[in-house]
Amino acid sequence: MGDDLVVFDSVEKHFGSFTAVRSLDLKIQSGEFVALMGPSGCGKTTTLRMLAGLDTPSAGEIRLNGERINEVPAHRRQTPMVWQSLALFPFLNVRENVEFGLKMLAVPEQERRTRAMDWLDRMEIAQFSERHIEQLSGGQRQRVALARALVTEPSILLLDEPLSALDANLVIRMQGVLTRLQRSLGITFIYVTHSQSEAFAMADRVVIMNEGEIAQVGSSRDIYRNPANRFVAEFVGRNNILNGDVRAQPGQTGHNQRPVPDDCIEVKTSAGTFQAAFNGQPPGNGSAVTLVVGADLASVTAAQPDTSNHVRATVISEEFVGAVVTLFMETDDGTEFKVQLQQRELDKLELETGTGLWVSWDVANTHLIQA
Amino acid sequence: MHNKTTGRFSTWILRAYIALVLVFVFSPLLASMVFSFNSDRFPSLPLGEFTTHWYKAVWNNDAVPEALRNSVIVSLCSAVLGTFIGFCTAYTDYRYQFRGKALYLGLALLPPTIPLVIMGLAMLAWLSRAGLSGTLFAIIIAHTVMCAPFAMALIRLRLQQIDPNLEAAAWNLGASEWRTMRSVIIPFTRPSIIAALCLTAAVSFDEFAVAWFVSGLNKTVPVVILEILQGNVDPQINAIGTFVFIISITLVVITQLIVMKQNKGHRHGR
Amino acid sequence: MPITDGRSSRLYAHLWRWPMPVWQLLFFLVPLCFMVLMSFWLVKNYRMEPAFVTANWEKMFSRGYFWNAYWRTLGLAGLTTLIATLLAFPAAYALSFKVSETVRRWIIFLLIIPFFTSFLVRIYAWQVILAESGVINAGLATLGIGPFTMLNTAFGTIIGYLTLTLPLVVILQTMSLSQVDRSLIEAAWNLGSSRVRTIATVILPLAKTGLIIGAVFCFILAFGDFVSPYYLGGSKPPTLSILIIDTTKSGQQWPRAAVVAITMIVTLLTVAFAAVALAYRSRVRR
Amino acid sequence: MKKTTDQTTVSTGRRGILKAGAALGVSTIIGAPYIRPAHAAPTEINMLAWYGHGEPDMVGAFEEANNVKFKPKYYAGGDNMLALIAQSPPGTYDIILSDAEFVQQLNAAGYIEEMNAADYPFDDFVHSDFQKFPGHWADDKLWSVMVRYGHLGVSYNTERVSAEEAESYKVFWKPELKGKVGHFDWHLPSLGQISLYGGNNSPSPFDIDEGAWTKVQDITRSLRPQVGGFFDYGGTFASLKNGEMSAMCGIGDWITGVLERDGAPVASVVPKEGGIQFTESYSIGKGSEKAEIVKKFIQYMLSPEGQATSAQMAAYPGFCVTNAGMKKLQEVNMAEAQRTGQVEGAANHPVSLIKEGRIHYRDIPKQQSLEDWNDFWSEYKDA
Repeated sequence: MGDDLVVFDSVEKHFGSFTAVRSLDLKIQSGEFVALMGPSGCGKTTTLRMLAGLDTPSAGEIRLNGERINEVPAHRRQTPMVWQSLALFPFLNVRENVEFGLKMLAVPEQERRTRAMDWLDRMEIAQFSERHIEQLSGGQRQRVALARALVTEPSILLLDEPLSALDANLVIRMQGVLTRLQRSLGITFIYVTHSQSEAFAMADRVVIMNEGEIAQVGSSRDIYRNPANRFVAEFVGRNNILNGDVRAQPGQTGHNQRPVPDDCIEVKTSAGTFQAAFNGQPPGNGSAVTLVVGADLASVTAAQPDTSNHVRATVISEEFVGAVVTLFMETDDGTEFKVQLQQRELDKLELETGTGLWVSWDVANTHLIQA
Repeated sequence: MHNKTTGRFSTWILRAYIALVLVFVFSPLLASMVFSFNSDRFPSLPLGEFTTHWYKAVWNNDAVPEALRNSVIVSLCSAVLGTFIGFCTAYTDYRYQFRGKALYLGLALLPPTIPLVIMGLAMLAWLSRAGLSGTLFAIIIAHTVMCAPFAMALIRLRLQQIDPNLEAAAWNLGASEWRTMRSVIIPFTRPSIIAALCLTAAVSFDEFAVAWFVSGLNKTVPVVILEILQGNVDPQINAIGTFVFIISITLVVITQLIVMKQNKGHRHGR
Repeated sequence: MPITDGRSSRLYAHLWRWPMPVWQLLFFLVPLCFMVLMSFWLVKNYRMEPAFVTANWEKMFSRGYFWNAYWRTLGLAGLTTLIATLLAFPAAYALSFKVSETVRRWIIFLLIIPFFTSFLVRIYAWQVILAESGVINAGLATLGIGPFTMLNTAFGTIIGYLTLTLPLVVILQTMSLSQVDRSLIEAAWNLGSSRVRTIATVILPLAKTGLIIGAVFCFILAFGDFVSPYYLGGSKPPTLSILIIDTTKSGQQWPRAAVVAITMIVTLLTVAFAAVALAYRSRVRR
Repeated sequence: MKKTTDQTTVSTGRRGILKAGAALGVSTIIGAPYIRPAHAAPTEINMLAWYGHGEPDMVGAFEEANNVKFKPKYYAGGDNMLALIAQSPPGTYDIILSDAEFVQQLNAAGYIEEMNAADYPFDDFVHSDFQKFPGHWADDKLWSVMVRYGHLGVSYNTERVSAEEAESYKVFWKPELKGKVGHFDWHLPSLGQISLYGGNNSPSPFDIDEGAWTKVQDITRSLRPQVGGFFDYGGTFASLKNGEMSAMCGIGDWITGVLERDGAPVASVVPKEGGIQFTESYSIGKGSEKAEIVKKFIQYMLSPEGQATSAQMAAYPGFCVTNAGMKKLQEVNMAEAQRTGQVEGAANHPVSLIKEGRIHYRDIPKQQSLEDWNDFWSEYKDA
């Protein structure tokens, strides 16, 4: 595959007895916006740092443009990075910061200045070119950091949680800036974050990591709707997760004395027995499985619904974000359910805390994870 | 209400106490300045007449310009060497982890705990074996040993404030380690380097015990002062002292201004 | 073609790592070790001869004046440390909690100034101030008091030690006190603790490490100073540092001076380590 | 001079000007000696001496006349002097002023060069003893030449101690002087005086048997409660002048003489028990490359001018050793000559005092080792 810009081939990284990254295989193509996501300590930053040459792999090979770069020192890699702390040089002004990379490439002074000013212009901060870093706001600094990294026209840009220090509104604006930038430049962005909203909003492909290994690679939709394992399902926010074991195969008689439909199996959990669709070979009776139901795919009604998957639950609290409401509910056995619905739907229910309601969801929307 | 008045009263008492401490600290300094213009050879109250005689005596004292020249050479050299060594140590401590680092830092910071008389004794014993005693070089060596820990402490404090990613950011942008040292670490620590140079120069300029032991015939200003004190005590000491004070205080003021600027920059950065 | 950076990187690291150990080894550790070696040498006809005899140790350790000087120096330095710590504390407390930050910075600047003036000149000035016909007694005489003998006494010595140490102790204490979280102090007041109790139960334990470090520096400086006991104490009776100088002056008895010096270093390091351990232990307990 | 100017003109380019500017800048920073104009840099002569011998009042005229420059290192006490030489590389000191009793040791250790007796005016010496002073000659070879001397006795504050009281060392034990008696911090003169007080004057206070030595130690210890301090040269000076000390053991006119000139109420006498003589002699340092000019300097110090200068030395006075010197002193400063008894028929004429047997040359202990005395002194100080 000539199109693979970056290849991680069985890469491992140990710090003493601690394994930060184990047996990592990952290919990233030119022009892709890839997000590396996971909880802290999952190895995402180490992966990025190995690519930048700031950490050396303990085993395996990293290839850039098809060439092994394990031994290439950081300063010869042309893999500029935007840092969480931004790491702007406090003793240089804005323009000098941007010029730094060009200076290291021995670009003549005049050209350096022109190119730096071009980029400052592009990032809409040209008027601050002679200011000191400490005189800029957080968002402006962010733009300086981007300009500084991009001014050398690299084929790849590494971003290490660059937005984590900004306030919420600014984050949304900067997400737009980054996406547009990546589309217009057509270069590869590798973006490390622990925030799924950032990853899902921007990335073409999301890599979820856990304990040094890749848990799942896929598009935002894939990961959200079809988590490959329980870790991903839990990590990716608003999912209802039910553990249980298979009790009936297609055609067999289910718990409500009716036969289980053809493409379904029946699973008994502590909250009740539910049906779930499956692909390919169904897991045998008695095997442990996990059911995942997106909070936005479940609904609540006052009357008992007619569907096969429903359960009685009590409202514990509500959370409002704009017109979307999340109800936090609990069944008699203590299983927690989250249901997202529109404000206007909620108004119809006229509920108060402690109200009992029916939670239901389609069999087709019940994602099955085999253990 | 009652509590508040007693509080204010105690605040004033405490402020007055600070003033008292300052009086204790500054009375010998002021006294020596006043006596440097006083005609009495063994000054007392009431003061004698105003005179610049002692300054003239210093001016005509051949030992003083030569000692001053020695002092300047010694303090410049030991400041530069001490600051260089201090910088290396501070940077190593900031950047690298290695086995025996505690021992390494212990060695770096040990000299100030050894009394100067003992340093002088050990230095003279050793340097005279090495054939170096009595040379300016001997004083420079000894003072560098004493100065390096102070420089190390100052520069290490500044490195404490550095963004830990700053070096990596420079490598990332194509700067080699050497280049990064030149264009990132040194510019960043420059205020502390200048402060360390001034501080160590001042420390060396005023040091007398070790210099007295190892200097032989090449005396520095404080050694001349000590010899006047041991010999024909006269208020020339005050005149020299006032003069040395002015030189030293210039260095201190520069240091202080730089450090204040450094702090200010740091606070803005936050 | 990838280039191995390992070599230049190692060279780079070593360049920064080695200057200090090399210099300190050659010109600090070796001289100190040589001094230890020298303490076993002989002196014949005013010349030192390499040998391995314990005579110098036996001689010094069997002399009453050595041990007297030892305990006296220890006592004087300890007393000075106590006095300096007690004298400095109210000032440091006031600087930390009773003045504005600008004032504090200025006063600390003022306290730094003495370090850059000749200690010898200040001691000479004290001679003039403390002498029987000096400034203080002349002032007191107008009130019909005195004269008091202050020069050539232990009082004079301690004044000299304090001249050397007090500013440093105030600075170190202030640095440590001003780092104490004010909200803790306010909380203590809020809970009805009196000022004095707040100092004793809240501030002191929090600032303990800094107070101990200040005391250690004070002890080290006072223990090793020879100028104060000589020029203000009349070297009567002598301290260990004066003993060292006397011993080197008289008959080239360097090996014996080395014995005194080594005893001093061992004492200082013991005191310093004990104090640091104390400071550290209290911090852990917290 | 002309030539220099031409050369300067030739070399004046941008570089030359820069260099000159730098040189000027450096010399301004570094201090005056380098901007001194004209003639060749003076020859430096390293001198090891008691305080004051290398000061301008003593060597200025000679320096001027011979284009030399003295670089002095000062010591206090013979043991201190020996220690300083031992620590320095051989050949460091060109000229050494030593106390006479230590010349022997200097010679034994090989620190000094042989001298030629014909170079110096021994015939004119005021006392025959001085021509062949003990230790200065070995195997008929000359190693050191005496240049000045002085007498040590009771030094006291004339407002607090009467002249009659000062006639005996006993005054040191006077109850009113408790805490007011100082010691010059060197064992030889102080213990010598106390030895004299203990009656050891025959043959010398320094030649005493063990019994006498024990007695001297006991007497000395009994003085300890009276003692207010142990002082170096500077401290002795200051404490007598500012009134801290009312009497001083181990010194003489060499300290009080200076203070008297300065108007202080102090004086020194040779008490009835006798006094000690300090004797200062010049030697040429072993391996000195400047032996010729050093010889010339010693000759100058023994010339009438040199002797008169020495007698009036600012740091501390010393008697003339030549008759011509004494005459010259009377010419230039009769008052000082009279004050010190260096006029014919004076009651306190130094040579008469010696001849009357009231003066004993200071010496190193004959029957004990120097270390014994030294050790006792340390113990005494500590008491």
